[in-house]
Amino acid sequence: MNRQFEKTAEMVLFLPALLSVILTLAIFVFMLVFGLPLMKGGRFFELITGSWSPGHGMYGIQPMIMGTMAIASLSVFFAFPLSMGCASLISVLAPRGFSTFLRHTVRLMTGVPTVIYGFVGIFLLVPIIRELFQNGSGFCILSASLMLALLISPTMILVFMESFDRVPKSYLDAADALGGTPVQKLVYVIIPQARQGIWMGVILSMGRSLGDTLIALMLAGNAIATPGSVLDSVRTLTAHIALVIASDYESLEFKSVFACGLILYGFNALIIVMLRYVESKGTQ
Amino acid sequence: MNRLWETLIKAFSWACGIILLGAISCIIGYLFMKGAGVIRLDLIFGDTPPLDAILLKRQVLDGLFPAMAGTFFLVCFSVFTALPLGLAAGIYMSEYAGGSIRRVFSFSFDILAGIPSIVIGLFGFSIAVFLHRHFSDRIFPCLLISGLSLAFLVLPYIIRTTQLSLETLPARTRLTALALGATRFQNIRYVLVPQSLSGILSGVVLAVGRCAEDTAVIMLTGAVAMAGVPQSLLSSYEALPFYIYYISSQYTNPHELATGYGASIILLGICTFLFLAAFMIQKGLARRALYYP
Amino acid sequence: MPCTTHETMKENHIKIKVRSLDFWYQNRQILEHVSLDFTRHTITAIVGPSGTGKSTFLTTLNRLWENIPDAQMKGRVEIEFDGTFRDIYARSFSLTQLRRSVGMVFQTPNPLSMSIYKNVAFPLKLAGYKNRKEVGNKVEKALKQAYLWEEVKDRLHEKASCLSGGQQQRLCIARALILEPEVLLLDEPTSSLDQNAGRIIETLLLDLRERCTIIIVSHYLDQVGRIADTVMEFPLKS
Amino acid sequence: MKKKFYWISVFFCMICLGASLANAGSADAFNDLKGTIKIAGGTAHIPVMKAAAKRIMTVNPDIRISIAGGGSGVGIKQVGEGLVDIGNSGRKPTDEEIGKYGLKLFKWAVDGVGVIVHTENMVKSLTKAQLKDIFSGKIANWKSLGGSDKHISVYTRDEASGTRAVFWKKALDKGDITAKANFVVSNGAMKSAIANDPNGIGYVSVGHMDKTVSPVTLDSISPSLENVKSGKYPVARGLYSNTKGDPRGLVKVFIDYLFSAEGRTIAEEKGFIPSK
Repeated sequence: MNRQFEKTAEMVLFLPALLSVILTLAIFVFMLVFGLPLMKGGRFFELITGSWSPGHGMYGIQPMIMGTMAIASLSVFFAFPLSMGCASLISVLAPRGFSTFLRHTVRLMTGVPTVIYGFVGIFLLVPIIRELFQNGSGFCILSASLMLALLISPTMILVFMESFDRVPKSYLDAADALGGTPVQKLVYVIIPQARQGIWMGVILSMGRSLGDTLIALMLAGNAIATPGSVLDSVRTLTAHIALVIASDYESLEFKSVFACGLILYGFNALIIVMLRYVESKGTQ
Repeated sequence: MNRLWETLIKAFSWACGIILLGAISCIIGYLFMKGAGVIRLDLIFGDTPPLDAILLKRQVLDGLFPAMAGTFFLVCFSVFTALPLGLAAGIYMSEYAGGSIRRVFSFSFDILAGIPSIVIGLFGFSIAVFLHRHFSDRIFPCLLISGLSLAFLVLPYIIRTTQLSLETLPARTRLTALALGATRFQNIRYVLVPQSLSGILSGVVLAVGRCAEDTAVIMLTGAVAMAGVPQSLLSSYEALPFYIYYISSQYTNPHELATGYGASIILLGICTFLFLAAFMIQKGLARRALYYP
Repeated sequence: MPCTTHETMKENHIKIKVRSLDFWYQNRQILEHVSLDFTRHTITAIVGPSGTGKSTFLTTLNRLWENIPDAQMKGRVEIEFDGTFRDIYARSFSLTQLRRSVGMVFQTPNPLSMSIYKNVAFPLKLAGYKNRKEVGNKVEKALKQAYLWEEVKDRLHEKASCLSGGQQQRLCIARALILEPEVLLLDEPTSSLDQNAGRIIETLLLDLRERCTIIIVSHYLDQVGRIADTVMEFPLKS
Repeated sequence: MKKKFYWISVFFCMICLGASLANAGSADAFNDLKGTIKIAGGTAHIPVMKAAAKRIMTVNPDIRISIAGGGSGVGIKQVGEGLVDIGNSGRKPTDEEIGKYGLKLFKWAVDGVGVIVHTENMVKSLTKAQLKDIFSGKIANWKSLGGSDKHISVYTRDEASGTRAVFWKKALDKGDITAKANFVVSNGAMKSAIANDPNGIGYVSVGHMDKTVSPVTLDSISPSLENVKSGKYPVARGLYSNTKGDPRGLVKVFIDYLFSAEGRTIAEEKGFIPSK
């Protein structure tokens, strides 16, 4: 009887786990099935390289892919040095009190709602960008990536910090014993030792910025054009979903939303695989 | 390395710290500067007496109350849906899963955790359309669909926190009850789960924050500009983050814009409160915060 | 170990028979071909340098090693219950029954974060005892056997963690005794305690010899001299 | 313990949701009625819908009206699919749409679509040809139109928008809209975007125009209510509320309300021309 109960308990715990796995697959399958009409007959290539012009029967999402890439990479480009600086400050350079203060602020920042970054961005950042560059509306790649950089930095800083703190104390003592300054310790000992963590932080943040909807939707202008400069207005895959969801369910336009979903799913899977790869390399 | 370089690196780090602090204080300062003036009771209740509104005797037509109520019901529904599933799956992963099942499941949870919320929203939306077509025409994007989608969104976090809290228990705690003749399940129920409760709870509080904050999912699955306090799981609803998003582009007069700032401050307050609560519950928060997209 | 020759002679007094036991942890062999006998109502001390698999050996007697990842075992362990030797690794043998008949006490005291009373009564709860009065009696008896009753009888419902280290360890012994095990395994039970607390536990063990077969892993040769009837030195030489 | 807490909380939620169902009140045509009306679609309609809904719900708290945007395409599609009770559109549904879903059309106001710029912009009049060149991206600087030397930011709406459909057909003569144009999701959003962007140009429902933006005359005709009413301003359209089949019950009362004296006053207040 006891054994029977144990078996049942295991089953009861197993089913939700299985359900969650099925859910992961179901999301993929849904995107695939709904997006299929656009991709049939080898048109997938056309879809991801073509441009968008529903009036002319063109549903390519290449401009959105480019827009997503541009915003995501630019935001990581901004966030990376910022995060390195802050993480170094917190782990090594700052006096204890300030370091603790900064550490708590960074943690707290991970809890700030995305929509608030977007809201303030519209009324504070966009006019500044518009006045500063005198070119365009201010709703552009630059505005979105700056805000996004601020959004992803806390995550990046926390990962960096954790990997800095994991450097064995004996290494640090060795550097101290040789008369190294804090900066030398940072540059020659900590950063080389924390390489794996730094990679993981960058990849993780890249994933977050690829998947973010609101900042791009609210600040990037949503124009359907392949970007030429950072002051151009662009539309990301995520914003495209949010904007086109409202159209006719039968239309090919609507189906393109699922192609976007599929590509975002793919990006995500790629990010996870990369994370795992970096992680496994580190533990070897 | 000469002195110049050292000074430069130091200066750079300090500059980064100051930029980060400056940026976040700018954002919050700006919000309060613009919105502090409207933080009054009538921001929430309009001209309806607060007690009547809370007891649902009268509708609030020009306050944030319906949006706050919508967010409250949404959070309750999705967390209570995700909690049993997430707990069970987390326990399974930590205590039972082994070998290839463990690898496959864990990979799949990583994927699920990383899926952009808009894609989850899209999934929820298509489920609603699918159900509407094939089952009942009473189903359309609504509180139920949003709640389920948000539950899908936070499910992997609850699984991960549960799993992590259980796995980090020291071996001696793990073996105590077993050595006394506890079965595997008794050990989980009487020792392991109670011991890791604080870790699990702080994860749950973070999940609540995430449900309250998310906009991308609900904008696809049933949040609307005006709906009043939701009457049932099958009705449309208003929500705080969606209201902020909506006002940001569609305000028609300065007063509406000011309520947008007010709503932002309230949402920020709620999220900060939840975050601090989670922090209090468990200090070793860093790891989970990393998986907070 | 040349056990086979004496087997018939000692058969009547033997409680545990271990035969050709091999143990690996993470593909490293810890125990090789161990064959041992343990005599009933005696205290057997296992001594030897650390890393020779003493603690591991204890866990093969109550199958606790099965909860340690990356561990593997081969061999046979038989324990005498009700006059017959039973293979504890046989499929038909209930694991929980085994753990209830073979108690174990660890190096560091590990009371659960609940009250003193609940800690001691915990194994009864696991075994499904419902009668409150019976549980109360058993708790009292176990605490008395562990020399703890007088010290805690007035504060049974306080947290176990406010007891001293030695008291906590005796609490763990009481907890192990409450199901009246026939074998008691102790893994360096005094090594985290001061000398006085250690001495109390030694006396206690000598007393307990009447009730069960005791196997103790110990680092202290003087302690072994004071209490052990038999001494086994690891690593075993075959 | 935890389980108990869980169920208590669920129970509490249910009570809260349930409690709102059991109230009462009364007045006017909505007397003794209760239920829900779901409205979605055209964003030009939203101010009128909101005002009407507020009045109705103040008088009768048992009625729930939910209002969502999305655009005319969404309104037509959702009412056709039965997802909402009333689907608004800022363009006349096509015959195909009417036939496919069996829509009933109620045109309760006339509206125009006018071009707007920032109040500080010196350009106040454009010819149709200039307008087309601006929206197709051929003219990219305000200087050549008599304004300051600033890049023009074009704002447009998505394909589901009825305002866009009307503007594209009647003002741009179905000409191209540049791919570099910024997208906004509603009439309200268009107005606030232009109000904040000194170099912006966009088009919005005449009813939504106010002091925060400047209207631009098109071939010397200003997009005012009078000109729309008299037919002088060419970019005019009706505001429709559509139902699937004949409206019944609460929905019918609501549509009737839009045509009542009170409803017409609301439409006028919000800057539209109520139709008979």
